[in-house]
Amino acid sequence: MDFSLTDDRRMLADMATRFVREKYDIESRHKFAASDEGFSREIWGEFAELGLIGALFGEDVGGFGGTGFDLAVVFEELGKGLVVEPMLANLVAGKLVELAGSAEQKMLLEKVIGGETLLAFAHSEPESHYDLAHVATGAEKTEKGWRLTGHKSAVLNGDSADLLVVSARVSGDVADEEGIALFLVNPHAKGVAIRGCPTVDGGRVGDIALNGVEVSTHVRLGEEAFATIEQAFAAGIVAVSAEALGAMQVATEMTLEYLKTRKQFGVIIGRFQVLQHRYAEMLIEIEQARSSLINAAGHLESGRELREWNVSALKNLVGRVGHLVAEETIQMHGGIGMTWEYALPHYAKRLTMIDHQFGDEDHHIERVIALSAG
Amino acid sequence: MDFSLTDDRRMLADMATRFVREKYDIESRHKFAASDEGFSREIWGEFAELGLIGALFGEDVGGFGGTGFDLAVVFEELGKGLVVEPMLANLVAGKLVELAGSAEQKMLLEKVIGGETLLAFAHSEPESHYDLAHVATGAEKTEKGWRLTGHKSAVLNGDSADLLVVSARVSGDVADEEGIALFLVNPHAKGVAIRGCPTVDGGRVGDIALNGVEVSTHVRLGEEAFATIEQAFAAGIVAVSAEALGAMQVATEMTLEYLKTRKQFGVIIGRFQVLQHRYAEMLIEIEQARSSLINAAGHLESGRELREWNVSALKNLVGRVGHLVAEETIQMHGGIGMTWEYALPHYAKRLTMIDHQFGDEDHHIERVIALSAG
Amino acid sequence: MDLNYNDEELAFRDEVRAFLKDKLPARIADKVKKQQRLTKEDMVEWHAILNDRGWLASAWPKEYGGAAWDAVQRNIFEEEACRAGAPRVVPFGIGMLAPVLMAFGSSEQCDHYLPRILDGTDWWCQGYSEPGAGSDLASLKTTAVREGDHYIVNGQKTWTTLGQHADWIFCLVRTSNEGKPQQGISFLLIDMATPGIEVRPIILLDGEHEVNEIFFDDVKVPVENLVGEENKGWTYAKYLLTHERTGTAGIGFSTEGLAQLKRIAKAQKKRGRPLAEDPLFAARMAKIEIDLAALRTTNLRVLQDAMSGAASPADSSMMKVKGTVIRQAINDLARRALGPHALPFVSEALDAGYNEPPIGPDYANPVAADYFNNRKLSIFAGSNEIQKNIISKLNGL
Amino acid sequence: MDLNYNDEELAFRDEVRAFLKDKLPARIADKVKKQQRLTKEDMVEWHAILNDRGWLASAWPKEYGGAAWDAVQRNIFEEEACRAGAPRVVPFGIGMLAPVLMAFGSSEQCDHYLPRILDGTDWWCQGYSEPGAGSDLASLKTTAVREGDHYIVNGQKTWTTLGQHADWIFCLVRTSNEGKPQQGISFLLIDMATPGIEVRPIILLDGEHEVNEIFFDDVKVPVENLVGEENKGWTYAKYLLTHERTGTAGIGFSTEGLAQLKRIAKAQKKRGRPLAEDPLFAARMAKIEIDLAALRTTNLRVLQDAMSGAASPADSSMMKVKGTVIRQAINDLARRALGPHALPFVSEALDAGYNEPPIGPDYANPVAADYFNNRKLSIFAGSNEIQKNIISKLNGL
Repeated sequence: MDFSLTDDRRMLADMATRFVREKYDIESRHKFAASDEGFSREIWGEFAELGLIGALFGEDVGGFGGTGFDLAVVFEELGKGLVVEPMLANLVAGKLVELAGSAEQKMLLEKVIGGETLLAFAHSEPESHYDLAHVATGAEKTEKGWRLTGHKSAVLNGDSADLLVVSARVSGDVADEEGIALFLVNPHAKGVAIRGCPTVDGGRVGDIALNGVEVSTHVRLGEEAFATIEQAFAAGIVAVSAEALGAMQVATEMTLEYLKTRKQFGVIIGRFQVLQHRYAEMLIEIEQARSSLINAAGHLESGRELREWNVSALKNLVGRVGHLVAEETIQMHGGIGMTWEYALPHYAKRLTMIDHQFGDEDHHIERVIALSAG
Repeated sequence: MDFSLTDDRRMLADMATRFVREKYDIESRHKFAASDEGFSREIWGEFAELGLIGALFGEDVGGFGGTGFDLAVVFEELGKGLVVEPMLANLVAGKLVELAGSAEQKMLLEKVIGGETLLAFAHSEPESHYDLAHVATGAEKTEKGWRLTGHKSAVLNGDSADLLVVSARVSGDVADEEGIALFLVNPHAKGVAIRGCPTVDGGRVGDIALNGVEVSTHVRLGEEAFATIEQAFAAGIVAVSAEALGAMQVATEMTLEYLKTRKQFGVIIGRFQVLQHRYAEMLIEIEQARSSLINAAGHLESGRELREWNVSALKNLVGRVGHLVAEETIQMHGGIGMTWEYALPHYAKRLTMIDHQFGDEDHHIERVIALSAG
Repeated sequence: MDLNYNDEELAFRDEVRAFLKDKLPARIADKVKKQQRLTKEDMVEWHAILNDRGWLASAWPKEYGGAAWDAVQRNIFEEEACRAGAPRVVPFGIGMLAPVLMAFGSSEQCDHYLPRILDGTDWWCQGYSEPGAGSDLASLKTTAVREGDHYIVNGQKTWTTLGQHADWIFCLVRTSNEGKPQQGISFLLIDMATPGIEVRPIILLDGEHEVNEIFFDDVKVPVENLVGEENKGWTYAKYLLTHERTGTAGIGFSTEGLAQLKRIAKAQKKRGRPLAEDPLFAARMAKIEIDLAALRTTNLRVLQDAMSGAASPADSSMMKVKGTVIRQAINDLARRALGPHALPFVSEALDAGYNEPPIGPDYANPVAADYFNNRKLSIFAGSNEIQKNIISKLNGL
Repeated sequence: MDLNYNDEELAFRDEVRAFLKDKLPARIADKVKKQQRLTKEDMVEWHAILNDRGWLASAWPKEYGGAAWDAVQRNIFEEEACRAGAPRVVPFGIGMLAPVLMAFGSSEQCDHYLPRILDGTDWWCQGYSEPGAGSDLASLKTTAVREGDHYIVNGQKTWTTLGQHADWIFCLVRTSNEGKPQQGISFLLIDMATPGIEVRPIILLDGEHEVNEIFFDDVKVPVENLVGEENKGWTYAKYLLTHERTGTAGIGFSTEGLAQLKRIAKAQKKRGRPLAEDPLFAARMAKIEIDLAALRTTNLRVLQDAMSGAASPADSSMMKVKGTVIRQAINDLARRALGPHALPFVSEALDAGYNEPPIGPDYANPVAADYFNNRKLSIFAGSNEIQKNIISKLNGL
């Protein structure tokens, strides 16, 4: 049992911390978020240079990390800066390639790691809610390959990707785990129509219509894809939960600072016992979230049951704690916590919306129940 | 819209208040609870004389009340004194007779109202949890009547009743709403074996084995019994919720008194803002419980859907608020709130165990959902 | 006890319903139901329609052109108006300034200002809060110094809701530093067109402009714009808090919000079934519905007590706390119900006339933003913490 | 980072498991698993078995006959002991008095008392709390006045756990009224057989006798029973709080409690299916299981920090709060799971040898009483409110 970081990871964390602190003030962040693509290509290039993208993938695909703890370390720091660059989208889509791709397909990851190619995973659909197996988009066999038809919604950074990983059904019913395939699709291909849109927390999503998109046989990633998607989502959950942990820490630190300086009725409001206790309760829950993150990160390379139990436990806990921290830090700030100009509410919004990615707390409590019974 | 009490009910309430205050201090209550039957026959006689039992039933069976607000008024006062006499058991069993009995059977209620005959409703079974329709006890048709076989558990005051109302199945599967019958059974009849037992909150229950108990045809109460049971339970829920409301008020008043007198760190603990806010939150919830009681009491004579929605809403809310008040009033008292000698924890215990009667908060939220969907 | 409206109350409800059906412009109701932005013109239009019927100033006495409704009638109107999708009556002139003028203003002030509120000539806003004086209002610092026939006002107000539309502002200003902080406050009416006033928007966390900062730099205000006596303004401001109880609980908003939530939960699918049938989600919704049904009755009890003079001052604090907790919980569930569709947010789609097809279900766009915006409910109008302080204080703690 | 026990730790765990399997009397484990009452003899017997193995005083250094385990080893032992149904080691002598004696007592005191703790000669209890000094310990009033070679002790202690079995009590007593209240407190060892001591039971809300009041009426205590210096007792008492972190979170108890809860929820039926499959109940259980899994890791992190000296003083407060919240929530769910069977309670059935058939399922009888009894967890040992005060204070609030 050893809970200390390795030297490599400590260095990685320090580097990310420094980058966020020096280059990623909240005004810059808003500027990047408000741009057409919703992030800065320049910053993305620096991420590549610093090796932050490489830290998300294993050595056999040109990365130098990729374990649960690598993701946790990087994304916690990104969360502190509310970074809007498409790290999460590229992590998940890249993982799919890393897990299921052929040797040739995996070559693609070098360009991802180098910052030249952006990926996105077009999976979620209008009626899928958070069900991983829900794929109504159809893949019809043609002579030369496949024809894809369907509608993908709320695809994270789906409007700026150079290449989409698209899930589509080759057999079975709409919610079957079997019969799901993955395809690498050029977003500029005929029949692909993408509408980009901002998200309420400063990100971007794409709404993607696939109208009989013809793709060739060799763009299919692996065979049966459900287990791959589950595993890539597990990585995504560890990452986004680490991001949440970073955001929680900043939000509570800002709140502590506010409690120590803001006066009401002639008294520093941090002297009010009600706020003291509610602050203490947040701290306790954040420690819980950190422990749960450690559990899930440490089991990301374990067998399915152990991995998925810990990953769903984490996402449930982060959903609950994120909600608490978002609402409490705004409330403790009062009016100022409601204003766009102040950084805090943007952390609160991000924390809240993280519960809408990869399944919310209710979705994951159900998974924990199912996995515990199994 | 008028939320004031009628003069009759005001008098009834005042009488019950006075009785509890003058005759029912906590030491007497413990003495009654610790006696063989778990209550005082003498007090019971006085309840009859004062008309408190009569207030539970309609005029056509010799009572002078029986509406939701009559029950609410009486039981709120009983709750303030943690009264252990079998009012609830006789209300529910008596309601069954009032609702389903023949003219001859209803005559029985005169003796109940007069305090001479005690009833209990033997319905719950080891595997029924809170499911009203769960009746595994069988009623087999014989030449002269019926033969009852089964096991009734946790029957409120089932060890002191002069007459039992027993539910048993004449047809259908164990959880069917159809096929349930009610029988008036002499507890001393051959084949009836009753083991009495105290409850953790100062009451008594009976564990009742029915081993081929022969009863005659004319002791059956009405025909199909499910709707009757549901309606009698609705009355029981209004009553026990009013009892809870009474107990909550006493518990919070004791707590307020304690907060105003107990010192720690040289300060009256009521000065601690955390306790102030938690106290305020209790008060708000207790007002909610009172409103919910008014809703359910006011709809006890309405049609099934309106009645049952409001009754289940009430029981859910009282379950939640009772739990809050029980835990918070003990916690705010600290050690003293943990001691037998002090009255408070007995209120907390009763509040907690009320959630175990007629269905707990989860049971009733499910009912609210089902009734809202219908 | 009787839970039902009596015949008279029912007749009134029917009258309100008929009026709303007849007179509420569909265009405006549609915006409200879709949670789109209302323009100043929309609000002014609705005020005029209500005023035509004599219902704009529902609580004012008839002599001033009010409807003189009692608390139960006002409650019925609020419920029906919410259900029909009517905009909320902008409260600053009608509900806040007017009662103060009637109670403490001169007859000249009443005669001048009240008709202009009714006919829409003056749009009022409220100048109470300051950057250093939110929940602790008595510590306000904006000064009004008497110079001849004028006060010279300097300072800054904040959180001024809809101040960008306002012709006039009623302000609490400091006219003396002697005694307790409450004692040196006066109640002043200021024309927003006076030189030296600057309005700066405050953008809220959802990107909306509904509140403002207002700066006063040597603003000259005629002394006849003082309401009541100098240094008595605190009393007048407090009067409002005890005067107006209807609507504290926001029952109408919550009822409509819950109905909308149920529509969303029926439309949203989870594993092919309506989310409304999911046990955990259904339980979350049912709990709120139960709480709201109880609060509706609490509200009616309080109104009845208020009419008979038996209301406790703690009542409105309790209604404020529980009412906002419920409204916020409904917003929270609506957001949760959307799943991944809670993320996309196109601000322009909140304006009527936006013609792009929606991203995601057509009800989705405003939901998350609305959840964030309504976090204000537990902060503004006396934070819920302040309300709990009041409740415990009134219980002797 | 590595979540798993290393080989050494695993070997130790196996050793503990083998020992428990071999040496823990089935009769005692059975009582523990059935939540029956343990007699003094049961506890003494288990202490002797542990002492034979050299494991009774797990944290003591070897020179005093301890096992000198580090925090991780102690944690492993606690987890395994709870799982096996071993009684908790009574902490008053081993875990509370002994560290104080080793740090501040004389070598004569150590040589005399420590072996007698190990071999069971002396059963100790703790005399800290007083009726007016619970969470606010420094306001204690029991006095010890020096008269020649003795102190004369007068006053009253309360909440003295298992004091009815005790041969000795270690007390905080007031020896001076000068300076801050903390400064006049001394740490005194008192033979319970001394004339003038009276022990009165306090019956808790579930009818159990586990705590006591202890009255001191001119009790003569030899001066050599003073530990350390006069008026320094507060320092010694505080030392304990920072000294002992293992077990604050009660992970072992919660783990066993959760396992028992799951057994109950599987056995209890709801509409013919195990209650464990009911969506709402399953969600309640899963939430606790998730929280406990996280707290287990928090606990291990804190232990590791403690071993490397990096622990924050806020850690044990956090563990206390969350640990008790989780234990109480487990008790609460077990009670809920029973449905109507939570009501019957036969106190005599808690004694081994009770032979009547159970009323309801055989696991049901102690459950509700246990829920009520464990409300103490958030009150005793520094109430959770006090712990939150500490946490916020350590964060500069």
